Amino acid sequence: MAKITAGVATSHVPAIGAAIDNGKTQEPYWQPLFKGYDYVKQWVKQQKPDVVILVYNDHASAFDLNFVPTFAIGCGAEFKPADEGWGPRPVPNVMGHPQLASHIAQSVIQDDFDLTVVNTIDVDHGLTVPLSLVFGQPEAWPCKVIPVAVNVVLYPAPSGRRCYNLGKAIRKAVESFDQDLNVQIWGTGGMSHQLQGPRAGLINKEFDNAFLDRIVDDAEGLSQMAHFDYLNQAGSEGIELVMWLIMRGALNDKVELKQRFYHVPASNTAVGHLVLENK
Amino acid sequence: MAKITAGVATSHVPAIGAAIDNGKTQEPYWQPLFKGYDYVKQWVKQQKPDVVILVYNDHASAFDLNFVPTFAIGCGAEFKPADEGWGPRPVPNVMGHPQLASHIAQSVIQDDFDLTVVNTIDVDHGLTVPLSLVFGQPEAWPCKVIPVAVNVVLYPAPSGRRCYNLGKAIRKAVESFDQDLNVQIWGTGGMSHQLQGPRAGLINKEFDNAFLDRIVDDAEGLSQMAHFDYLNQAGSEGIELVMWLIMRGALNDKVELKQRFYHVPASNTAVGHLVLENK
Amino acid sequence: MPSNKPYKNIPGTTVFDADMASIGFHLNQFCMSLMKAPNRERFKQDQQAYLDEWPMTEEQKQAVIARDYNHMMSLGGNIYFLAKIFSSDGISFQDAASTMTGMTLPEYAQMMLDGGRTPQGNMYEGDK
Amino acid sequence: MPSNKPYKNIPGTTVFDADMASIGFHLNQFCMSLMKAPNRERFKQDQQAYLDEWPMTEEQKQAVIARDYNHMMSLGGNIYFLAKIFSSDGISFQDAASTMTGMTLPEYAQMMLDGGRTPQGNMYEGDK
Ligand SMILES: [Fe+3]
Ligand SMILES: [Fe+3]
Repeated sequence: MAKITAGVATSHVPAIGAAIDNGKTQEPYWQPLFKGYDYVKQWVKQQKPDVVILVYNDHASAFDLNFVPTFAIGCGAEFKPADEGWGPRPVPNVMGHPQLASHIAQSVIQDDFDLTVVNTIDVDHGLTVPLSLVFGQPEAWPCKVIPVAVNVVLYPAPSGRRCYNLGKAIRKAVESFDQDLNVQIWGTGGMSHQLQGPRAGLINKEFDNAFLDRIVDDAEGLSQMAHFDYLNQAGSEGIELVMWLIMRGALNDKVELKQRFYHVPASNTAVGHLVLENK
Repeated sequence: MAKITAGVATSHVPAIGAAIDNGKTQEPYWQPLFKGYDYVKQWVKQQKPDVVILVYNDHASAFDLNFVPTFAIGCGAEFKPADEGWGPRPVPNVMGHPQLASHIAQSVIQDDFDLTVVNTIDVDHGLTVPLSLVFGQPEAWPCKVIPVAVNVVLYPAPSGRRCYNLGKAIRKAVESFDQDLNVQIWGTGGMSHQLQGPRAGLINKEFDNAFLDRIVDDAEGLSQMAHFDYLNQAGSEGIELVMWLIMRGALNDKVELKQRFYHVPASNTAVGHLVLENK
Repeated sequence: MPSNKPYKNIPGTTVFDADMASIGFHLNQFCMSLMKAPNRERFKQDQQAYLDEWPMTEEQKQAVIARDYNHMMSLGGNIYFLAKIFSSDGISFQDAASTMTGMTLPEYAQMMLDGGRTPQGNMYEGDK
Repeated sequence: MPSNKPYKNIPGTTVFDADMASIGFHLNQFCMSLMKAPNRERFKQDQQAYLDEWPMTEEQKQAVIARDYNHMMSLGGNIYFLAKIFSSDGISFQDAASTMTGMTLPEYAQMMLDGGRTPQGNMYEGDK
């Protein structure tokens, strides 16, 4: 049967993608950040996941204000990088896993999670930057990817509690899929940041580090945090951190922390990164 | 404050719309059916709803297989009748209530119903035929309409239990909206029918009449019915009846039955119709 | 895929699940295109050429040309999408449904007037 | 509308809720159109003419032409949609964000290098 073996959390800042694409990762500004991802690059080569369920938010690339799904799962066979105004990122197309994705959709819908099933959507930096951070710049991504897009654009996003419970439902779905697949789940976005208004540039190290502590050992408690607290303390765009709870909910209660990294700044954002293995 | 005062259930068979649009309602085939709607036409003139929350399913008009929302709520100001292959139905555009619709969306999403928020979509016979049955052929529809579209096209639809609970969440949302509005909620689709395959034409009067009984007095119990039972007993398209449970969940536990009507056939379908008032 | 699909036991019925949707994706998207009047016109003028614009299988295309709705459904067509084809042909849901039953239109219409196809003997009665 | 919006108390911050989405709908849809290269070209050639193709208010159009992002946000622009404008201009998120703060680009960049804008004095501390 399929099994979720590990989770990865990472920011998905577009400037990180630009740095990779333009060969700037060893510049003084970027070098300390990319060093923090050396571990996961080696780790994933040993883990050899067959499928990554990649939780991210679309940033007005695939979805405009005509359709705002709270949760959308990509069940298509192939996803192209979106043109976000600069042309599409020069990265390989993302290959999906239609069978597992549909299986997950059917399972969690029957567990009362009202997903929107999408076929193929263009995938923006929210999804492709994590792939680049973890896999580098290969000719083709080395595993299948199931995009799970979460609305954090139009208030209200789903709650942390809702996200955490969706993670549990996804785990249950994966474990009832009768192919032996090594599945990882990644939660992306965040950490504290604000891209707009007079308060642009907000970074809250205390909040972020408490979040990094609690998501490992007290995820249930952390999932109770209200929207207001994310917005107020971690910035208007800090609400993205609810997506990490989908990843965490899909893992065992007890996990092994293999990597923890925090770095400021990447453009306007505090970068956080975790690697968690199921014990 | 806004208040849900009543619910209406009705089939939304496209042939009914064609009969109205082509002046055939007094033909022998149709006359008994339309007689069953004489009551609600008078009733609604006395009720004077400000807004109708109209639960229906899109029939591959607004949504194709690229986007299949489990639940979608239309928050736009205006909705046009869809061209379903015959040209759009010659009925007035449907005027929405963006403020109440958005309020409902925000409320139920925070109650863990993962709606897709849509702005404007073309509305097909699923929505416009009930309007025609209840309001006739006016120059303009006499109230605002909030479309709530439910996926019954791609298996699995949301469960009856899920639909019933969404109804309760919608009611809670309406009651927290601080304008005095007289709101009705309509559940449409069904009753038993099968449009496809060798079993096309299936009608199950026993199932339908038991459903009409139980949705008034035992909705909680009825909401436990499994998908299989709808599909097996009421036809592949009979699954639409789960949408009636959204309507019923939004009403009081105890309701007054003002009208009950059942008629076979309208094209391939058994027509059912209820008018329920909150006591 | 779920390891069991109890609904496959329901006689004379295809439930449109993710597997069917996957097989029929392009067939159904072709059908969607017929919602626009100019496309209906082009399709009427040369059906094979219009179908060849879609990455459908040849079997799916032939089923469309033959208006064999049962066959289209077995190849992943969903009835609401296929409805765009018979709407384009100017025939009703009732007419199209009757072609799937092996009955003539008058026979099917009479069956509906008489109260519809009975559930007796037409449901799955066993364990799920 | 909810009868209270506690998030309006958060300093220097506009939360993009349904009311803002309603006000800014066409502004944001204009922004979406810039995702296509031909549209970016046409916009660059004649901004007013391109904007006039959209049912936006004149105030929204002027805010776009002025690249006044704070003003656009007060008129319902969402930052991820507005990003299509500054991407079209070839400037980064960091550059655009700095224009909203009243700081120069070097000042803003230095603030970020120094660890970002502090939360001290920049959060709502009262009752919700
Ligand atoms: Fe993001
Ligand atoms: Fe329907």
